[in-house]
Amino acid sequence: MAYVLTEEQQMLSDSARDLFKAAPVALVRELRDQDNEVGYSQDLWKEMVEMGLNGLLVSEENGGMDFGWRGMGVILEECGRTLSNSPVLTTAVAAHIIDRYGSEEQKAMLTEIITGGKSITIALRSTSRMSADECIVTADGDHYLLSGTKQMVANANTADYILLSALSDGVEQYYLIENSDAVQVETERYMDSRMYSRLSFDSVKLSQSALVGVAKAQRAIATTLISGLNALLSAELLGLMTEAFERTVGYLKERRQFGVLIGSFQALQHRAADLYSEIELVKSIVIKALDALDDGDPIATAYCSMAKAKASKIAQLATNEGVQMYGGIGMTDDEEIGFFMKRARVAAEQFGSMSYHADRFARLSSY
Amino acid sequence: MAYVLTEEQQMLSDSARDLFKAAPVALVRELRDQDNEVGYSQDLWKEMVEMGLNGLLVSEENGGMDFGWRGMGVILEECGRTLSNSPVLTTAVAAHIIDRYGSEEQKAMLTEIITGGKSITIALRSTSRMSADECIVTADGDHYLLSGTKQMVANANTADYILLSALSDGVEQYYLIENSDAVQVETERYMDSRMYSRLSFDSVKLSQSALVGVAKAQRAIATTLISGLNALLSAELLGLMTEAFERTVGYLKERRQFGVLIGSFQALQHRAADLYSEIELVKSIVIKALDALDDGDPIATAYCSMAKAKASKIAQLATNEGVQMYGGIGMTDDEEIGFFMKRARVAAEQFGSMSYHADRFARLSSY
Amino acid sequence: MSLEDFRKEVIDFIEANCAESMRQPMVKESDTYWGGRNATFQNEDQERWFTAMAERGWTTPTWPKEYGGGGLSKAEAKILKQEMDKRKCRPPLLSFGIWMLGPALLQFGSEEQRQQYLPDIIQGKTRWCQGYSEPGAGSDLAGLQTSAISDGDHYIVNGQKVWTSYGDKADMIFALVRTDQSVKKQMGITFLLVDMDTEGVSTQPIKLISGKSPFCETFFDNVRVPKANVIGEENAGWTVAKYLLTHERSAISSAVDADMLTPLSYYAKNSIGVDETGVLKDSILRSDIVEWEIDAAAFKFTLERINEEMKAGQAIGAKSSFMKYYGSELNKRKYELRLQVEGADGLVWDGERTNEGKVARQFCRTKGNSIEGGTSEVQLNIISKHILGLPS
Amino acid sequence: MSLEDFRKEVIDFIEANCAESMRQPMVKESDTYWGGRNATFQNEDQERWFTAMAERGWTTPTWPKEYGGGGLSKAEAKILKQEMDKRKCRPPLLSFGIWMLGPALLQFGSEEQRQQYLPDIIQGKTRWCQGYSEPGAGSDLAGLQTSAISDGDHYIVNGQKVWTSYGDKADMIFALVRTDQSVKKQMGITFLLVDMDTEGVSTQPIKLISGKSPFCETFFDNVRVPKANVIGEENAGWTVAKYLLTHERSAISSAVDADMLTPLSYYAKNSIGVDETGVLKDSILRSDIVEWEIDAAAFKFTLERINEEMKAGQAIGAKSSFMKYYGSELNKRKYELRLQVEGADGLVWDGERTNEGKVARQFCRTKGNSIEGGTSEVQLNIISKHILGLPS
Repeated sequence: MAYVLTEEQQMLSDSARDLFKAAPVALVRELRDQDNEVGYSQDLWKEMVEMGLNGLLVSEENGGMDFGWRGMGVILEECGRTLSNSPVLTTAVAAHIIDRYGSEEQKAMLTEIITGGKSITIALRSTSRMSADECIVTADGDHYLLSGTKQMVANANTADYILLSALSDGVEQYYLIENSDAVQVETERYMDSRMYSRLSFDSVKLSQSALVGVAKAQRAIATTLISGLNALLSAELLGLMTEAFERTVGYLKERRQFGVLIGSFQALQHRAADLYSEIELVKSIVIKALDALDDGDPIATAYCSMAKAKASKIAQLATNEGVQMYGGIGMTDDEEIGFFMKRARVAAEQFGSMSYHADRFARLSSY
Repeated sequence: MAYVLTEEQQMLSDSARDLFKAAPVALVRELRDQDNEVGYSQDLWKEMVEMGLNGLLVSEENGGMDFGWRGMGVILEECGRTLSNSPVLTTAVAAHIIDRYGSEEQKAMLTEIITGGKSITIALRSTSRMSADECIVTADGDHYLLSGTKQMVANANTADYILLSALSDGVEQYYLIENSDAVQVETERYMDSRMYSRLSFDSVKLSQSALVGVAKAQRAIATTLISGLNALLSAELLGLMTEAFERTVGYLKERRQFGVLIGSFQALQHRAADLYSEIELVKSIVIKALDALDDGDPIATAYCSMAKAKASKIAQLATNEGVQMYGGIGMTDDEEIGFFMKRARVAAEQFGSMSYHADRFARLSSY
Repeated sequence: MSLEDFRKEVIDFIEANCAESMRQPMVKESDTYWGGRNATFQNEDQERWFTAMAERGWTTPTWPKEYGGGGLSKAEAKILKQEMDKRKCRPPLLSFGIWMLGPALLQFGSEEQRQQYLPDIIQGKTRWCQGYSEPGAGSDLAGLQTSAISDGDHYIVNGQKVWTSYGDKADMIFALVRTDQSVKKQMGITFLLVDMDTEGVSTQPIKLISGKSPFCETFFDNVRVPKANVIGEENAGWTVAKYLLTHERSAISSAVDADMLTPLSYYAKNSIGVDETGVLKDSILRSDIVEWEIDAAAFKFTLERINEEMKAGQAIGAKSSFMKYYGSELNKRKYELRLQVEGADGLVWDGERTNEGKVARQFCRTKGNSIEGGTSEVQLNIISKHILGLPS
Repeated sequence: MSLEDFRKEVIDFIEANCAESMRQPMVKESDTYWGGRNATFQNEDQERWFTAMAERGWTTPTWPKEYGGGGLSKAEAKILKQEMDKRKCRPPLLSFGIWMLGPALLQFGSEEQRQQYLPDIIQGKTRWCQGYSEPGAGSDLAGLQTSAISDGDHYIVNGQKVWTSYGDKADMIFALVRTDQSVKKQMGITFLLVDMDTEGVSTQPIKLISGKSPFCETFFDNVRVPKANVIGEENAGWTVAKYLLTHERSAISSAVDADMLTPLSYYAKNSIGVDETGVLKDSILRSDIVEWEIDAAAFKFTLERINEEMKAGQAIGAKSSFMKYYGSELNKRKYELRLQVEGADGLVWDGERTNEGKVARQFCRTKGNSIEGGTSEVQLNIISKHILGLPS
């Protein structure tokens, strides 16, 4: 493991940055103002598929690029800088799970996911609080029946598949299902202008082949999903807060009040310098978490929760300081700093809130 | 109730301030450097007795002045300003308990306490964490036997009496006992230069008349003790932080660095202004807690814990800012600001820590 | 009339004129009545309540009778307020004229100006808005650039104001304009009244990060304004402005206070639940909520205390800056916690289920608390200078 | 010699010269060896280990052989360090001469000065102390007032230094003195070496809020110092001082790091206990501990990362200020929590039971972290200016 990017990762980062230049924050506004029901640019999604991003976490033998979590983190960090939305996070992570734990039948789907752009959404537990699942699977002859609800499922209105957890005899199991008409999907626009859905399952029939992985693998799948998704969200938050901070520092250097640049006020300087320090810490813990996942180190679970808790907290601080230091301008919808604040709050809540992850870290550290 | 002092309370406050002028912070240093085993000035204690301070919380019919908790708070606030130590806190509160709940035999002791300067220390539960008591009382013929330990008992090396809690058949009861040879007292000097003891009781014989109050009154005694002692400690912390803050602001106005007064640095100004605001809040909640005790309002329990948690936290902030803003000088034993920091930490821990009181408040608010 | 008789009269008056529907909390925009040239009433109850109050001048209970005010003594006004509060009566008229311009006119206006403007404020005939801030100025209010060039007995006004609340609905604006470029910035400012119907005045609503807002931008393009519309002296507008800012600051901090009545722990218990011992299930969030609730209570007591000290004759002075600062930051902290308490549902932005994302939008809106009416940084500067006496 | 052979040689050397007792953690003052004219060894093991290391010049592994240093390559020095670390060998010599003066001499000293001073540093014959700070100067180091007035080929030095660590035990002091009052403050400073035995030099220990300390005040009363003792040019001492300050800053932040190895939660579990699900019993304190432990881990990773970036060729620059700032504040937070974790026992000041109040005194001592070696405020200024490029 290393903190410095390899040449290969650096190249990936550069191409991602180029790609997302075409998807600036203005695009988020545009989609929102159009009441766009998809919530992301389908043209951009197409380009991402062409770059092979859905297969970054998939082994080469199954058609992926096997760039690892650190490589995927580089993509999410760039997404964070421009607040770019797409189903790539859940699709790439779900593809990784299929690659690693899926049946032959499920692995056969990887080609259409990686090259055909079929998207997958992921629903962990039932709420962002990550308390016990409210979805239950029962056996019914040669089928399963799935009942229950899921909250805050990203892009479920456009996803082709859903990877979800449900309790079977009280044990958490993972299923990959088609997003069919049998699933009730109520979609709402969230603060970050993205679309999230509440899913209801009322005795939805699943074939036995919907189960992902053997019984013994279920805990590993759960751990990989919670840790991986949150490490990547932390990378997104890192990009987001870095961009928000750079914009804020830029504004401090150009905005005048009382005849001087506001960046010359020591109180603001000290707050900016402290925030700089905090963002440096986030950067290190995000890298450490992604690297630990790549190394298959069991400590990764703790590191990923630390990363998410810390990144959420500092993204909150960075965007609050951003709005405050922009002043009245920062309160207007015309200025983009508010978009960073809104995305930061939603990302913090996805796949486990700040307090859930702080608590998870402490429990993993036995206290 | 009122936030503004009555004329009578203001006069009390003025005389207390005059009295403690003779007991400045330098006295704390002197007692410490002399390795004084008592830990407080016996001359000062005599004067306090003469002022009748031990009877401030005692009804007039039993020889007290019945000034109420607010009046007593005024005394403690002045003690906080000069870090003045004495057994007055525990003695006056214990006298209040005797006045209100004691047997005739116990009430007869009030005269020697108020006019004779007999001092009482108080031991609640067994540790400052306030978890279940480790002292047990069992019946033994026409006597009780007391066994167990108590931690951090103030001035137990000089106290004439001890008011303590112990479990009798699992129920918390209060006993007033003589500090006799049967009690093992190990005394240590704490960070605030005061003397605290660990008490051990090994089947110490108590007469049945040692119990304070009837069975039904025990919960009320416990509540009054926890609430009252902590409200008064909060008043002491208020005086302490106000003095530390005023000294710090004074230093900011006289200390030069880089050719200017350091009080002109905006970063320090904003920190000082924020601290000012926090101290204003402490002042209000302390008054509110004391007034609620005087009114016999059941909400007093919640207010007293709020006051202690908040006062402890802001005393921490104020003394840390004090040492930091004094700079290198603040780190030397020659400068007095460090004494404020040390007393603040010990007072915060007495009769229940910051986290104990925050938790108590939340439980009292049903969450 | 004795105070007791007065109280009886007030009660009878309320019972006779304030219908049950006027005693419900105001939730929609149309529940509020702001008056003005184009005003319409929501319904008969609203009209009856307003008309009865305005007839007696009780829309402004303590203003002098000579201008149509209520002319009540402080004690009488207190009784009126008590009885209205007790019955949860809605205010009959919301008005920047009452809260801001009126006090300035009473303090700085000429007799003629008072007679011209106060009665219409009291009767709700003129709706006013405030024109202070400018896009370039921000916290440096005195740095304003909207110019008023003398042209005989008129000024020609050019420039732009922002954050003019309800500028698009107001009849008149009271604005700060620059009448002298050559002197220290505070010395060249004039307090000027402008009719919004004058040629060259236009407005445009501002959209905030929380969505639609009452705020507008107001543009002045060669607008001719009579010099008779100056309040106080030419170039002495800064004194009037400072007087009004103190009013505004107190108003904001008490608004914050009202919002604080529902404990955060109530929402938390509903949304998160408690364990078998009654303790909130999310112990880490609980710890933050406890800290906030203690601060909120201590702040509430502090407002009470300062209020009492004021009554006892102590000057409030720069303490209004402390209240503004702390109240704003407290409210921001509250909504950060509220979002975490509500979880996913608190993040929804659109749709009926969440009342159009009420929590999320309130959250966004609170970020403005520490900017509007003087930023937190400006308040800290004021505390530092005027309370602590730190050198500049 | 190949690196492999070198490693073997090192291992043999250590096994032969470093006794078991020299591989225990240093806990008492006498466990450390600082050298100097009046030094004595604690025991034979200490003497043998020091002497063997000094003979090879390995007290300063990478310093040039010509001055008696080890003359090792970076790779060889790394091997020596690895093998010593692996065996937990104590450093044979602690010395401000090695950490501070030596690097300055190598960078700025004349050939004659190097030959005069470096061998005695390497051999532990001279014990040095640092004379920078002054009572009036504080963070404004360049504002120092200790004067050195020219008198032929000598200076007459008058003034006072504070925070001279072990000033009462040192043989020599390297001090900053003012040689020109008439120019900008940074331009009139000279870096001067003074023998502590010279007439007119006296020292007095400083007692801290944590108790006894190695710090002293050092007084100069008409002290005659040869001009040959100037390092670098007269009036160019500020350059030397800044060079050394960077050294000091890195040294402090790595000291903080070493103290962070025991998790706070370990102490908390011991002192407070856990419930049946293994969760710490004090949930509010737990919440603060979690926050601290995440920050501490993230900071540790950041030190690793910056270290790695430096190795990859990136300049550390003002990042040392960030490390100093954050590390100091983190350590202060740690001890605030540690006190709460320990409860009453953490507050005891005297007596054997608590090892003379170890926790309480450490707590007090941490408050100096954000003052010594440049205050947190100074570090934030540096970050703001040199990393963020904010205007002054």
